[in-house]
Amino acid sequence: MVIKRADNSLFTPIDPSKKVIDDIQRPSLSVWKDTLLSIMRNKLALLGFFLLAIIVFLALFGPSMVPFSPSEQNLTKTNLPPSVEHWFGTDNLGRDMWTRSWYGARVSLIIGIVAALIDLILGVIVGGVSGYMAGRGKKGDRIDGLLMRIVEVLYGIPYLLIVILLMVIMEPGITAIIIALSVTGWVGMARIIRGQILQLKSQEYVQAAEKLGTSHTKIISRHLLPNTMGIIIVNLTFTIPTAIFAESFLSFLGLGVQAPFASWGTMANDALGVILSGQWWRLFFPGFLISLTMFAFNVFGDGIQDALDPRDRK
Amino acid sequence: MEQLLEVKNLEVNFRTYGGEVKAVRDVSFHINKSEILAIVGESGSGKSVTVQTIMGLLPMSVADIKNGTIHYKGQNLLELKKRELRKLKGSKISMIFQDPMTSLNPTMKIGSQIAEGLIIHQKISKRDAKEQAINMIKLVGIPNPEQRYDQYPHEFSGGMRQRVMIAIALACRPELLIADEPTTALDVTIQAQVLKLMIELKEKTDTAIILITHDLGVVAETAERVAVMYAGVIVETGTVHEIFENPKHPYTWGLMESIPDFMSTTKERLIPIEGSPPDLFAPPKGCPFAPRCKYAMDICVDQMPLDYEISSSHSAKCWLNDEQSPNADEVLALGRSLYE
Amino acid sequence: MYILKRFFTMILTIWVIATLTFVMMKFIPGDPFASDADVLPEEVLNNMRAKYNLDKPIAVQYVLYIKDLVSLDLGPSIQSRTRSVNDIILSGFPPSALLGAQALVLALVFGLLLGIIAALYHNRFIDYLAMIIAIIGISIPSFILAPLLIKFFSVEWGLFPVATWGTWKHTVLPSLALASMPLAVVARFMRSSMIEVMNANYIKTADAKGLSTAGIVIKHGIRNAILPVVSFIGPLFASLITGTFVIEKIFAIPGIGRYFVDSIFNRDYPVIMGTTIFFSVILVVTLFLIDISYRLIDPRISLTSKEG
Amino acid sequence: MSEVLVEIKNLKRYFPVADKKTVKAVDDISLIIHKGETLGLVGESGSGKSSLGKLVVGLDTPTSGSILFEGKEFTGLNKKDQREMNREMQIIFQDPHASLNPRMRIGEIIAEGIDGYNLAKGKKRLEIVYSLLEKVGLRPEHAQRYPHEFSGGQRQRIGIARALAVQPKFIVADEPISALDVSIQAQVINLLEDLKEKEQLTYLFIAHDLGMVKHISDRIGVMYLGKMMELASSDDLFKSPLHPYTQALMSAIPIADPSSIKRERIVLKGDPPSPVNPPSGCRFRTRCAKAMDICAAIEPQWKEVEDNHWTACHLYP
Amino acid sequence: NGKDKDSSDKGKEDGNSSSGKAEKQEIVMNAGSEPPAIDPALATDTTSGWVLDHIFEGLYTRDKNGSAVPGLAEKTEISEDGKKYIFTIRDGAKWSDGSPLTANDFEFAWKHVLNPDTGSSFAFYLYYLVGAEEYNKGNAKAEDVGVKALDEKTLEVTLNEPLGYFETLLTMWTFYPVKEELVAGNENWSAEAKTYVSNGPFKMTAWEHDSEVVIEKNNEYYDKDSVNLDKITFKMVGEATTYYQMYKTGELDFIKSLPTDVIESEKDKDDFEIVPYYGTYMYMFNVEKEPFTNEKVRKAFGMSIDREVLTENVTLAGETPAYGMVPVGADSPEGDFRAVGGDYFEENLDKAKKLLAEGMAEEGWTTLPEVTLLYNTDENHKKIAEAVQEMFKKNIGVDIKLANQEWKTYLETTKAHNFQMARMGWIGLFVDPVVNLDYYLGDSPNNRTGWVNEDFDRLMAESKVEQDTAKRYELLHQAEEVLMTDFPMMPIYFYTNTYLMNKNIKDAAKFVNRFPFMKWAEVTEK
Ligand SMILES: Nc1ncnc2c1ncn2[C@@H]1O[C@H](COP(=O)(O)OP(=O)(O)OP(=O)(O)O)[C@@H](O)[C@H]1O
Ligand SMILES: Nc1ncnc2c1ncn2[C@@H]1O[C@H](COP(=O)(O)OP(=O)(O)OP(=O)(O)O)[C@@H](O)[C@H]1O
Ligand SMILES: [Mg+2]
Ligand SMILES: [Mg+2]
Repeated sequence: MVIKRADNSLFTPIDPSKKVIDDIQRPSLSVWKDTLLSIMRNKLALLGFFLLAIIVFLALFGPSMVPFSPSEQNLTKTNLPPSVEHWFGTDNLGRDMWTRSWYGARVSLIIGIVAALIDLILGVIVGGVSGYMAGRGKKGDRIDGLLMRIVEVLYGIPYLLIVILLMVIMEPGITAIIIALSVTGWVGMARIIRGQILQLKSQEYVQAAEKLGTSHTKIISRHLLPNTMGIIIVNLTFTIPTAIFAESFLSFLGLGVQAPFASWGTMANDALGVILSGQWWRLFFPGFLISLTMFAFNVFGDGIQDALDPRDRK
Repeated sequence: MEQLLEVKNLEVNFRTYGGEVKAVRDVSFHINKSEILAIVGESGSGKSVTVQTIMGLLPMSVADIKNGTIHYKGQNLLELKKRELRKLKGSKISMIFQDPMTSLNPTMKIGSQIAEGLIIHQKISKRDAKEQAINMIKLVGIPNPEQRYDQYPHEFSGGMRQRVMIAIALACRPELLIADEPTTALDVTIQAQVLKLMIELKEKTDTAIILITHDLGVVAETAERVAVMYAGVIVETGTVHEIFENPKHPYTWGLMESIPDFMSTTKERLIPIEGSPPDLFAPPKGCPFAPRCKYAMDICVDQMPLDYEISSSHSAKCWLNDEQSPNADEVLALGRSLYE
Repeated sequence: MYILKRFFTMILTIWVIATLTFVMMKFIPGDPFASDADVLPEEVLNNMRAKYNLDKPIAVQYVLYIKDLVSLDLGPSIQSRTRSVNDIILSGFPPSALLGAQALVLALVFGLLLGIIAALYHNRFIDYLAMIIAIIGISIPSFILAPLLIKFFSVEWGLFPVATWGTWKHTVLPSLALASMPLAVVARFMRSSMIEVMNANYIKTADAKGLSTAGIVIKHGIRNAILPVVSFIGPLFASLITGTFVIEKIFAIPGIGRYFVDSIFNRDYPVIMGTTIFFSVILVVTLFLIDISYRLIDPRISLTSKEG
Repeated sequence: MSEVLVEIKNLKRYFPVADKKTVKAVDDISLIIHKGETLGLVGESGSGKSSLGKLVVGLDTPTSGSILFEGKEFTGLNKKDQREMNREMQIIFQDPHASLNPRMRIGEIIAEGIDGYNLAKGKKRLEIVYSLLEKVGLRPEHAQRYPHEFSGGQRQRIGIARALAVQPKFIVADEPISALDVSIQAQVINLLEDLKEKEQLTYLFIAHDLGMVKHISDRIGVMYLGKMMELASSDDLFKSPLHPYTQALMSAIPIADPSSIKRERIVLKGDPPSPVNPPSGCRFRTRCAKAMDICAAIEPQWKEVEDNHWTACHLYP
Repeated sequence: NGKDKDSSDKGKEDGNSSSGKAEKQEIVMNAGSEPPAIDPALATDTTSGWVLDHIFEGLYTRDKNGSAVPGLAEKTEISEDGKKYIFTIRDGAKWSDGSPLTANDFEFAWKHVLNPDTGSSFAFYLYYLVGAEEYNKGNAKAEDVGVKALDEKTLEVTLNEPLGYFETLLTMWTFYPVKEELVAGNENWSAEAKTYVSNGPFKMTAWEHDSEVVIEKNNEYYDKDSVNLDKITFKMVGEATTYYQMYKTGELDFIKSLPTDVIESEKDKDDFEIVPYYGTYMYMFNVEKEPFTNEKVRKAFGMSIDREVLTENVTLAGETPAYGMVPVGADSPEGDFRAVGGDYFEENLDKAKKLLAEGMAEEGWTTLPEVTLLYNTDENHKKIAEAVQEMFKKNIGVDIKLANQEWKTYLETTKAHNFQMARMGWIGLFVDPVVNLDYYLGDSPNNRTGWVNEDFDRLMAESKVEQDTAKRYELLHQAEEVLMTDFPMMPIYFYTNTYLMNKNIKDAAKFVNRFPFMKWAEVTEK
C-alpha cells in the first residue's frame, strides 16, 4: 500500500467543540424562481416563447409596416402573388394579405387565448371537482353525477342550435363568439381531467393531504392537477386551433367578427377555392400562421411540461 | 472462488438544477459465485444507486456514470449492447427493488407480473408460466395463491407486495440476485422464510446474492461478506465476522452501537450517530464521515483516507488505521470493545 | 345495481337533451316551409302545418312527440317529404359508422404509435418530427385537408376516386381526412402521459425483468398511460360514427352527418329531434362504457362510493 | 397512563374480492389505547395491521364496529370538530414513495399540514419546516428538493416530519423505520420518544423489527390473520410470550452477531391460510405446533390470562 | 293574352356531326343534392323537378327550343270563352310498368295535389281551376274541382278565368299524372325506386338516398325513338370543389354552378358555358327605416357602386349588371323586355353624392344614420357585400356595416322588416316579367321593403286582365318604371348559371331556368 506521507501534524484530533458540522449551503430558490429558471433553461420553451412573441409583435405592428389598410380593396389587383409591394400577395378583392394576416392574428390570438382560458377555468374545475368527488360518499357521487350529466347534455344538444339561438339574442362580435365558445368548449377538457383525477386520486399522497387538513380545493389544485399538467397542457394546445377554426365557422354563420375584418380562420375559409385555382398564398399564409402559432404553443407547452416535471430535469 | 461480478471505481453523478449530486464515489467491490455480500450503510449513501447501475436502470436523462467498470463474468456490463444486457437482466441477474409499493405495475395482475419474466426468458407456455408463478407466490408465503394470482397490487399488503417482488426476482433462478432491502416490510417469521428461500436458492443453483439491508441481524445471520457504505463511499469491507467483531471504521462502530438490545430489560436511550450525513452536492474533500466522527483529526477533514488493508479480506478507509495516527490503538480498541 | 341506476340516469339524460333541444328548436326563428323560391299562400301553409302537427300548441306537439318517441317512431322528415326520420337514420348510419370506425382505428393505431415513439425518444429528433406531424394534423382542419387530399390523391395521382360512395377505395380519403385531427390529439396525449409513466418505478421493474423496450411499452406502458386517450375517444367515437358534416359534404357521402346540420338549417324539426336523440343515445351509452372501462384499465379507480 | 385516548370496538373491515368473496383484513378487533402510551403492533405480513391503522385514523371506513377518539365517534361530529380530530390523528404511511406527491418540494410537503390547519405563517412556518427536517435527520436545504431525489430512507423521514408538523396527539406509525439504517432508526426512535415525553404523544406503532418495537412500546399487540392474538406489556410479551404464534415470532428474530450459536427456530409449518376463508376455530391452528382438537372446533376467547396480558388461545383456559 | 314562351338558350351547341354515336349511352350528371321529393305533388325545388322532368311527361311538354308543345295530349279543344279545355290523351300512353295511362290518372293526380291532406306546397298553381282553391282550403269537395275524366281518353278541365299561358303551365311537374293504384293509399310511393312508376322518356331504376338517382330509358314511352341515352345517373355532390374535381377526373359529365375560383381558368374552354338565369340579385331597402326612408338616399346608394367591376372582378360568372328589375330573357312583341325597358338609372358618383347630400338635407341629418347591410350566410354574398361596402366607402364616403344570418333566420328577420338594407335574389319560375314585378306588390308576402305604391299595384292588376299583348307589356313597363322611380331596392345583377358539360354529349336542351333536358341527348364518340 502506497501512502503518500502526509504531514504528521495533520494527525491531531479535532476538538469536538470546534467542529463545524457543515457549512455548505445550496442557494435556496423560491418555487417561482426555480420554475422560471427551469423554463428558461429549456430551449424548447424559449423557442416557443420567442416565436409567440414575434407573432404578437407582428400582430401589433405588422400592419403599420406597409401602406395598406386591411379593408382597402383594389379590384384591379386581385389575386397577386407575394411581391415586394404586397409581401403576402393580395386576395380575391385585391386586399393586401400581409395587413389582413396581422389584423387577423389579433382576432385569432384573442380567441385562442380566451378559449384556452375557458378550458382552463371551466373544464379543469369541472373535471377536477367531478373526478375528485366521484366515490366520495353519497354527496360526492351526486356532484360527480350531476356535473357529468350536464357535460353529457351539453355534448348532446346540437351546437348549431345553440349558435343560432345566440345569434338571435346577441349582437355579433367577439363577445358573442366567446360566449358561444364557453357554452361547450370546455366539456372535452372536463371529461379528460375527470378521468385523470379518477386515476390519480387513489394515490396515497392524496390521503395524506386530506389527513393534513388540506382543503378539497387545495388537494385538487396542488396535488391532483399538477400531476396531470402534461395532459392539461396538451389539451390546451389543441383548444387553441380548434377555437380559431370554430371562430371562422361562427363568423361565417354571422355570429362573429364581420367582414371586412378577418381572422386567420375566416381567411383560410375564404381561400379554400385556391386549392383548385392555384393562388396558394391566399391559403398558405393564414394556414401557415395558424400552424406556426400552434407550433409555438406546442413547443412552449412541451417545454413547460418538462420544466414542471421534477423527475425529468436536465 | 470464482469471481462473478466486479465493480471497479464506480462513480455516479446526478444532474439536478441545484448542481451535481455525487451519489456514488469510487466504489469498488466484487462478489463471488454462491456468495452473499451484504451492503449496509447510511440511508442515502448510494447503495441503491450502485446496484441500479449494475442493472443499467439509472435514469440516464439525469444520471451520469462518470467512471468505472462493472465486469460480469468478464464482460463489462456498462459497455454491453442493450440487447445483450437484456438477455442477462431478469434471467441471469435479477433484482428485488427497495420500494415494493411503486415497483409493481398497478394495472397488471400480480400473477402476470411474475409470469412475465418466465415467459420471456424460459420460453415456456403461458399455462406453465402461470403454474410456476402460482408456485412462486406460494413459496414466498402468500396464502391462497390461485386467487392472489388474479389480484392487483393495491389489494395486497405492503409485505405481500414485497414478497411478490421477491417472487419476480427469484422466478428465473438467477446467477446473481440483487436484493435491495428485500425484507423491510416482512414480519420476522416470513422474513426468515424468505431468507431461507434465498439461501436455498444460493445453495442449489450457486446464486450469488448482493443483499442490501439495514437489519444487521439479517446481515449477521445470512451474509458472508459485508460492505459498509457512507456518503457514496464504501468505507469498510470484510467478512461478517471481521465487520461485526473487528470493525475498523468509526461509522461501522456507530452502526453497531445503534442496535437496541431486545434482550435487555432496562430501557436505555438508543445511541445514534451525532449529526447528519453530508450534502452530496459538495461532499467534503476529506473523509465524508469526519464531520460526525468523534475521533476526527485534521487530516480527516483535509484528505480522503486511503483504503487500509487490515487483512486479505478486510479493509477500511479511515486515517485511524494509519500508523501515524497517534491514538490509533486506543481508539481502535475502543471500537472493538463495543461489541465484545 | 350501479348499472341499473346508470341506465335510468341515461334515459333521464336523453330526455333532458330531447326536451332542451325541442324547446330551443322551437325558439329559434324560421319556418320549415319558408323558402326563397315561393312564398306560399297562408292556406297552403296551414295544410302543411296540419300535416306535421305544427298547428297545435307547442306543449301538445311536445307530448305527441314524446309519445311517438317512446314507440321508437321518430316521425316523418319535412324536408325530404317522402322519407321518415327512421329511414334516414337507417340508411345513413351504416356509411357514417363505417367511415367513423375506420377513421378512429386509423387515428388510434397511428396516434398511439406516434405518441409512444415520441415519448420514448423524448426531446430527440423523432419526438420533434412526431410533434410536427401532430401539429399539421391539428392545424389543418378537415375542411382544408379534404380538398387537398382530393387534389393530390385523386386529381393529380389518380389513386382514389374524388368522392361519392361505393367501394372501399371511396372510403380511404374521407377516413384519412377524418382521422388526422384525432390522430394528432391521440399522439400528443399519449406522448404526454407516456413520458410520465416511463418515469415510474414499475417500468424499472419491467426493465429489470429483461423486457425489451417494446415489451415494456406494450405490457406496462400503454395501459397505464392510455386513460386520457380513452377519455378523449369517448365523445369522439360517438360523434365520428354518427357522421361528420364537413367530410360527408365534401366527399358526398350518404351518411347521416349532414342531417345534423342541414336539418337545423332547414328547420326540419323531426329530423333535428331524431338525429339529436340518436346521437344522444350513442353518446350516453359510449360515455357510460368509457366510465366502466376506466375501472377495467385501472383497477384502483372506483366511480362510486359503495364499490370499494 | 389511565386515560383512554382511542377505543376500538368490534372493528371489522372486509374487502370485497372476486366472486363475491371478502378478505377479512380486520376481523372483530377490540382495543384500547391509553393517552401517552405507545402500543406496538406486530404480526404476520398481511394480517391487517395497515388496515387497522388506516381505520383508526379514519382514512378508511370500517365494515362494522366503532372507533372512539377521546370518547367521541368521528362520524357524529360537526365539520369543525371533525377537522380538529383529523389534525390530532396522523399517520405515517408504510409506503414512503407513494405517499409523497412527486411534484411537490419537500418543504411544501412538510408545510402542507401547517398550512392546512393554519398553524403558522411566513418565517415561522419555514422555521418549523427546517427544524422538523433536522429533527428527522435531514438538512434544511433538502426542503428545495423533490421526493424522487431522495433515497428510500430519506423519504420515510419526510413522511415522519410531515406527520409531526401538525402537532398531533396520536400517530399511527406504519412501519416508520423499516427503510432506515440503524443509526437513523435510532435517531427517529429517539425523536418519537422525546416527543412522546414532551407532548404527551400517543403512538400506534406498527413494525416488524421486534427489537425496535420492544424498545419503544409500552404494550404490544400481536396480530394474525385479521385477529388479535396476544396483547401484553412489552416486557411481559418478550419475557413470557403465551401464544404459540408469538413464540414463533420471537424465535425468528435475527441476531446481529454472526458468532452467536444459531438458535432453534420455531418453524411455522404449512402454508399461511387465506384471509378469504380463514380456518375454523382458532385461525392459527393450521400452523400451530400445539394445536388440539378443540382449536378447530371452537374459536378461542379473548381473555386476560395474566395481569394485563391478554391472549386468545385454548392453551390458557 | 300573351303566351309566355321560354326562350331557348343562345349558347346551345350545334349537333356535332363529325363524331358518331358512342357505344355506351350513359352519362353522369351532378344534381347537387338529394332531391327532397321526386313526386309531382310534393316537389317544389329545381333538383326534384329536374329528375321529374326526365321521368314524367304531362299533357304538354317542351320542344327542343323550350316551347310548350302537346305531350300526352294528342288533341286540345278550348272553348270559346277560353275557360274550358278538353284534352284527348294520346294513344299508346303507358306507364313505365306497361299499364295504360288514362285521363283518370290526371284527374286523380291533380285532385291529389289539391287534397289538403297531401300538404302540397304547389297546390296553388292549380288554383286557376274551378273549385280548386276552395277544395285545397277545405271549403269544397273534390267533386267540385274543375277537372274530370270524361272517359279513359278524355279529360275536361274548367278554369275560373281564361289563362294565356295555361299550356306552359301544364308543362310543370305539378300537373303531371300519377298512377292512381300506386299512389292512392301509399303516401311514400315515391320514396324508393323499387315501387316507382312514371311515364316519361326515362324511368327511375335506382335511388340510393343521398348518393344517386339512376334513370334509364323507358321503353314504354311513346316517343322512345327520340330518346338516345340508356342511362342517366344523377349524383348528389353538394360541394362545389368536389364536383368540379369529379368533373375533371371524368367522374361526372355535367356540373353546374362552378366554384368561382375556377371560372377564370375555365372561361375559354369549350365545354364551359354561361347560361342566363332568369333572376335578379338585389339589395332591398327598408323604406321604413332611416336612412332609407329617403328616396334620394336610396338612389344615391344605387348609383354609387360599379356593377361592371363587380361582375367582372368579383362574381366572375358573366352576370349582367342590372339597372332594372326584370331580367334579360323575357320576350315581348317588341323584343326583349329588358332591352325595350332600358336602364332606369346610371352609375354616377357626382350625382350620387349630390343626391345623398340633398337627401340628408331633406331629412335634416348632418351625418348619415349608420347603415348595416344584411345578407344571408354564403361565401359569394359575403364577397359581394364586402366589395359593395368598400365601394360605398370609396365612392360616396359612407361606411356601412355588414351582418349576416343563417337563411331561415334571415327570412324571418327580413319578413319582420328588421333590417335597413338586405340582399335578396328572385328567380322566376316562369319567364315572364309579371313573375318579377309581382314581387313588389303592396300585399306580396315577398315584398319586405315596406314600400307600397298604389300606382304600381294598379298597373300590375290591369296588366293581368289585359287581353291585348302589346298593351299588357306597356302596362308592365309602366309598372317597372314606377318601381324604379321609387327605388325601394337596388338591383345589382341578373343571374347566370355556369355549366361544364362533357364535349361528347350532343343535343342536350338547355332552357332558361331549367337544367339541361336530356331527352334528345346522345353521347358521341370522342
Ligand atoms: N434521481 C435522482 N436525482 C438526484 N439525486 C438522486 C437521485 N436518485 C438518488 N439520488 C441521491 O443519491 C443518493 C443515493 O441514493 P440511494 O437511493 O442509492 O441511497 P440508498 O443508499 O439506497 O439509501 P436507502 O437505504 O435510504 O435506500 C441520495 O442522496 C439521493 O438523494
Ligand atoms: N384495497 C384492498 N382490496 C382487497 N384486499 C385488500 C385491500 N387492502 C388490503 N387488502 C388485504 O387485506 C389484508 C390485510 O392487509 P394489510 O395491508 O392491512 O396488511 P398488513 O398487516 O399491513 O401487512 P404488511 O405487514 O405486509 O404491511 C391482506 O390480505 C390484503 O391483501
Ligand atoms: Mg436504497
Ligand atoms: Mg402494512
